[in-house]
Amino acid sequence: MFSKVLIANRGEIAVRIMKACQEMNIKTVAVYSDVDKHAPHVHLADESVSLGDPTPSESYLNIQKIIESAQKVSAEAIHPGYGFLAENPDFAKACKDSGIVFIGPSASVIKHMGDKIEAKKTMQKANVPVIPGYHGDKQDVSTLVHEGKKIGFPLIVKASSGGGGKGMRLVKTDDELEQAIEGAKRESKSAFGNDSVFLEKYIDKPRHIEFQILGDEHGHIIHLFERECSIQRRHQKIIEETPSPMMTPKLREQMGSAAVAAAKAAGYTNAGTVEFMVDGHHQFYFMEMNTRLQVEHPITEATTGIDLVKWQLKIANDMELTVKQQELTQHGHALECRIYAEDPAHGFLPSVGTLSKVEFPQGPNVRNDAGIEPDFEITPYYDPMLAKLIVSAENRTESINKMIWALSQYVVLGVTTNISFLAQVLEHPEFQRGNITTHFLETFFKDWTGGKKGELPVDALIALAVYDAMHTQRQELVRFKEADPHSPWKHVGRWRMGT
Amino acid sequence: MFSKVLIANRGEIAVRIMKACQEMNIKTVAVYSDVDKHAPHVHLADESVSLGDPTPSESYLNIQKIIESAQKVSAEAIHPGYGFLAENPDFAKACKDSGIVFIGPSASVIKHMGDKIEAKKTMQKANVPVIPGYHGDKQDVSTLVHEGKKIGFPLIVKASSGGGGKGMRLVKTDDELEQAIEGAKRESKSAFGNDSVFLEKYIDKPRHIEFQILGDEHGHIIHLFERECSIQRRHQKIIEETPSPMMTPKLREQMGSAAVAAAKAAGYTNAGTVEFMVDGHHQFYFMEMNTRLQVEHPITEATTGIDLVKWQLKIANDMELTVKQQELTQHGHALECRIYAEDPAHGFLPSVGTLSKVEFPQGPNVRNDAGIEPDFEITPYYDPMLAKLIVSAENRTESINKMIWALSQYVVLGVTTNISFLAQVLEHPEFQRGNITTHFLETFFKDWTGGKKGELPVDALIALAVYDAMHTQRQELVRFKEADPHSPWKHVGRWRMGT
Amino acid sequence: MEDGNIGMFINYEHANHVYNVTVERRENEFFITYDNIEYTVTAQEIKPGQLNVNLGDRMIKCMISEGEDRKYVFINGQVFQVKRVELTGRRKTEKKETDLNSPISGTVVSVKTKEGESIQKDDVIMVIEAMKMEYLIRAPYNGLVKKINFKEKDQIEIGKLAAEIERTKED
Amino acid sequence: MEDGNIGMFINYEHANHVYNVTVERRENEFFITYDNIEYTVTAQEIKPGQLNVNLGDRMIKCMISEGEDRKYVFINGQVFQVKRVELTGRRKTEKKETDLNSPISGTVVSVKTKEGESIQKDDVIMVIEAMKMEYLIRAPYNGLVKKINFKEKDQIEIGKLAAEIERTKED
Repeated sequence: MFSKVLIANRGEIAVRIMKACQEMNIKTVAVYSDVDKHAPHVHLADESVSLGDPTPSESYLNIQKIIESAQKVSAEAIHPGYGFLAENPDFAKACKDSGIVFIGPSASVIKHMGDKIEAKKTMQKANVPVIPGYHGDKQDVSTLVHEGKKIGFPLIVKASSGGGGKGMRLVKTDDELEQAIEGAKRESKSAFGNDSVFLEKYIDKPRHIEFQILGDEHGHIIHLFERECSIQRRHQKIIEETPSPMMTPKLREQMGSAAVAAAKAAGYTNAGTVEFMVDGHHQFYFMEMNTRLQVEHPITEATTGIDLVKWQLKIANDMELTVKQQELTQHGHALECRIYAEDPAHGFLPSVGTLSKVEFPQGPNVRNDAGIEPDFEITPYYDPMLAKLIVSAENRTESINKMIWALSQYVVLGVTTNISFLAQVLEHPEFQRGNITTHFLETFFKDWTGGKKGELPVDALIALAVYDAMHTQRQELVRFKEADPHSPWKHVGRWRMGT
Repeated sequence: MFSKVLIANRGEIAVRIMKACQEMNIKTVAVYSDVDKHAPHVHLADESVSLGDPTPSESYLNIQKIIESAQKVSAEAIHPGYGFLAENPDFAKACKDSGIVFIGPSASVIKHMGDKIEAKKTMQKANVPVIPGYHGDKQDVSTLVHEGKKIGFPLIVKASSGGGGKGMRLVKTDDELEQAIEGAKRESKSAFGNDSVFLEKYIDKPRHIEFQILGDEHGHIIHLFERECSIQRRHQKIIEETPSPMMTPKLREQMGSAAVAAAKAAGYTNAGTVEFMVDGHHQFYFMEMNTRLQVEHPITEATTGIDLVKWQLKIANDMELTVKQQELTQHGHALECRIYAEDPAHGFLPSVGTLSKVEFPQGPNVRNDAGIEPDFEITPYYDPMLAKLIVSAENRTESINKMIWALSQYVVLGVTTNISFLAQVLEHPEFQRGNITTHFLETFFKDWTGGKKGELPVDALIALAVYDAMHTQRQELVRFKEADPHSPWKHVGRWRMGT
Repeated sequence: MEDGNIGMFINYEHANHVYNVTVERRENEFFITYDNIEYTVTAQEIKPGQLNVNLGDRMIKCMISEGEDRKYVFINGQVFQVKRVELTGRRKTEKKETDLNSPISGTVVSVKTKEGESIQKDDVIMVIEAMKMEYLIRAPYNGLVKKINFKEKDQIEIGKLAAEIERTKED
Repeated sequence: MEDGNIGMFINYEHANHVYNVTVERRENEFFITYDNIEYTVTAQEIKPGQLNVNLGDRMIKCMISEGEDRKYVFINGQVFQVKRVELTGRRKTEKKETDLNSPISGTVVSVKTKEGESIQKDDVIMVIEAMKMEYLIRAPYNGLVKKINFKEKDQIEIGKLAAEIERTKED
């Protein structure tokens, strides 16, 4: 096994990876930008290397600095976590070129799966269902109209270079098609300098369901069942669960096989995720493959008992995957909530500040993956995710109840968080029934402003008054009173003077 | 479901039960003696009732005070935890008589199983193997010798009223028998005022293996597999694990069926444990039934995904046990270490004092069931168990490694604990091979005095010196220096004066 | 010197509402008045900022931390950001001007001056009683009483201007 | 007044061994000497009692808390109970007697008196150097020098009696 691993990341995922290393007796190296000098991942590591300037391109995204850091401390391998350089094929290649093991799939797999059109072609060849669509080079309007009619309606026109809804059109009927294609092309040209578009079937009641994959360097590939990640705001997952409330054993078997086929077609090794879109009729379509550890990996760990990060390390160290598909089962139900420093009542605006208090809920089957501690400052440089709360229980209902309880015990003071928002999502009757799609939040929580009325409860006033009275010295009171007849301190008539 | 439950206990088990109640939206009531006024279980409860005098008989063992407390706050049920009144049939009866639900089996089952000879007779009738022996009323020496020869050798002679090894003899051969019986009788008479003895087959390479049971009020009884609890000091378990490293699927099936048969024979309801002794040839014998929640229940929860405390509450509330035997499986491997305030290097002498620092290890599949927090005072009144550390992983080796890592992160300052001792037991090659019996500790750790040499590491000296330098004010230094030429503070020649 | 029991008026602001509270401490007991109800509680700070407040049988559990200009209160799974306000805009500095707004809602017990009268800095203009405590409105500077907005037995609300004083020019 | 850098001699006792350490602080750096080796470290107290000490590439992580008469040190999963001792039994009280035992192990640099001489309280008897610092043994009371146990350039060990002084009777 490696004797020293550098973790090219920060926050909760760096902490989680370091703890896995510690269990395996692997020394850990943290990298940190100036604002992270006193971050938990630095405190936890055996060694740490400064990256300087907090700008991501100058720190956690800077390939050269990170490779040099690893060389400086003689780390044999680098774990990229998720985000930052995790899906950057140049980084994987730079590691290899420097004789450092990149903990993840090969650079070529990352590159291939990173090109979404190429990835879909590979999947089609492997008979993995993809969303019917046209991704061809012929971009004249008549070809596009012809292809669109073949796909059927409703369909979506999307800019090839697109993002953020620009150059996108939903087409419900035949006769809207030509005009929509022309409009999308114009918008795409002006937004991205490129008028290339593609067409795709529109999915009704879409659910985001993904399958966890583990593959070794010896030809073994297994899946570790599904995760339902439909609760998203602006394509950002915030609550994930497994099993999916819509899953049937048959569909799980089909999708699991498709996921393994997809991974095999890609020549995949290490941990990865095959993301599918599932419609209201249980039709599923390959969306993309994430060639890295996923934020929501703990719910798979909670229900399968498999430690994905330890397996990443073992696989990168050329060990054989000894976990057999047929031995794997799902136990109970797990939920994850992502705790963000953001204000859900004000457009999910990120919140910055110094954390004055942090207390995690503690109890059986409550897991806290956290990158925060008291006195740590949340800056605007990086993703505002502070921590993840994972719970598991015998079934979905108990899991939801446990999560609601755990959120009610979760203390983060100093920034605004989404904790109350998460609790209210979990309490929503449609969520509790499992009737969720990727449109859930925009349907039920579009203009959420705090839910319960914003009045300060009497209990809070009582506690505040007691706190303030406790923390004001008697001498101070007397001095205030003497010096300033207008001070808020007064003798109280009811009591007698003296001792 | 109950709306309010009183927990007639303290420490980690009271905390654990309260958290289960909170998840289920049940209000909790703590009881506490004077020394526990600021204990964690009191802080956690919604309400609390003082029991006064810390002497157990005046507080946690005082049936009347506890019943009155429950009546005062209108609690509908009482959870007794383990220890104290948990296996006291009078308490179960007093609850019932007061219209309060006792969360556990009926008073008559508790009473019946509490009489060890009666319990064994019941088991024999139900074809559950018991240790061959003679427990009869005929106490003349010739009868005893005759029965002893029927049992075979080696055998043990034990005082019926016995305990602590008094009135006990190991008999290896036929010709020692008569003399041993006479000796045991004499000793028993003088120690207990009663010369009644019983005879039992002596078990070679004994392992303590127990099966968890859950039964409802509707006739369903299941077992939740085994726990191996052979690591004991003076009959006190300190490390428990599941699955047992010696278990085979066939033996598990046999013992599980025997445990269910035992529970059925006893008319058992709620959570309980059937304890067996298993010898080196995989022969197992019923030892006793614990009619309550067990200290080591979390390792069963970790591997089966079942929440035993929540089921205790549901069953006591007349709900049906919906968990089916055939659906239950064991996932991975779990270990529990009991953290005691005691000094293993000095005869496990209890250690008292105020806890100055408490930090629990945190990580995936690490569970802390704790009854301590910083500034809490450990008194000599109660059991010195502070907390339990439970970990689980894919297999026994990883579970042991995780436990060793977690123990290395476990900070309890202010009293002496057994944490280093636990780590060294886990590191022992024979433990790691799974070669354990109830004699393990006395064989390998009899005169343990701290294991590693007791020298203070240089790192500790460096840290202490830095700490002391950080926490001494410059002014103080200068003042000391000025006032007292013999103070430990000196100007250092190497550096220049001034800023 | 008197060093008996002392009470405190506090104005807490949350979400644009101001909550007017008094608190008195007597050894281990606290008497809190809000909205004309008095709460008698005992309390314990388990660790810094973590309070358990016993209100009869009920236990209020809460966590309080201090930010730069506000307090954060965690209670029943919710977080509230609360500022302590001086309604009149006064700051607690060494030298400060008193002002003419009532810091509490209460009853005018007596009015010590008349419109048209000259008044010296710190002279009492009005006495207001609220929740068994008396509060004095004093002149913030030397001047002429232009208007008195309340008379004896009137109800005066928190933040309301008690009187107007035309300041004497000083040079 | 001098207020430059200041060093500190500390004697830590653990399991009947005494460890003699010096520490000097210069802004963020600490220079610790033990057993003739100097360690240069930087350190950070992450939260009260929790120290991360950087010694070159290596990070020493440790937790320290103070009990009534000892410190608890948690390091690498082990706990050590350590007392800070005044080897000579002196207490840090307002008025205290100095004494004649060496508080450090070091070299005798000079001897300032002779056997048979009269000596006044606080007169220097011997100068001991250790780890670049000088330490003075002074007379704890007026008296007669009966015996001097070390001469110049001798090694003297911690706790050893430097000299014997017969105390002058005072009345």
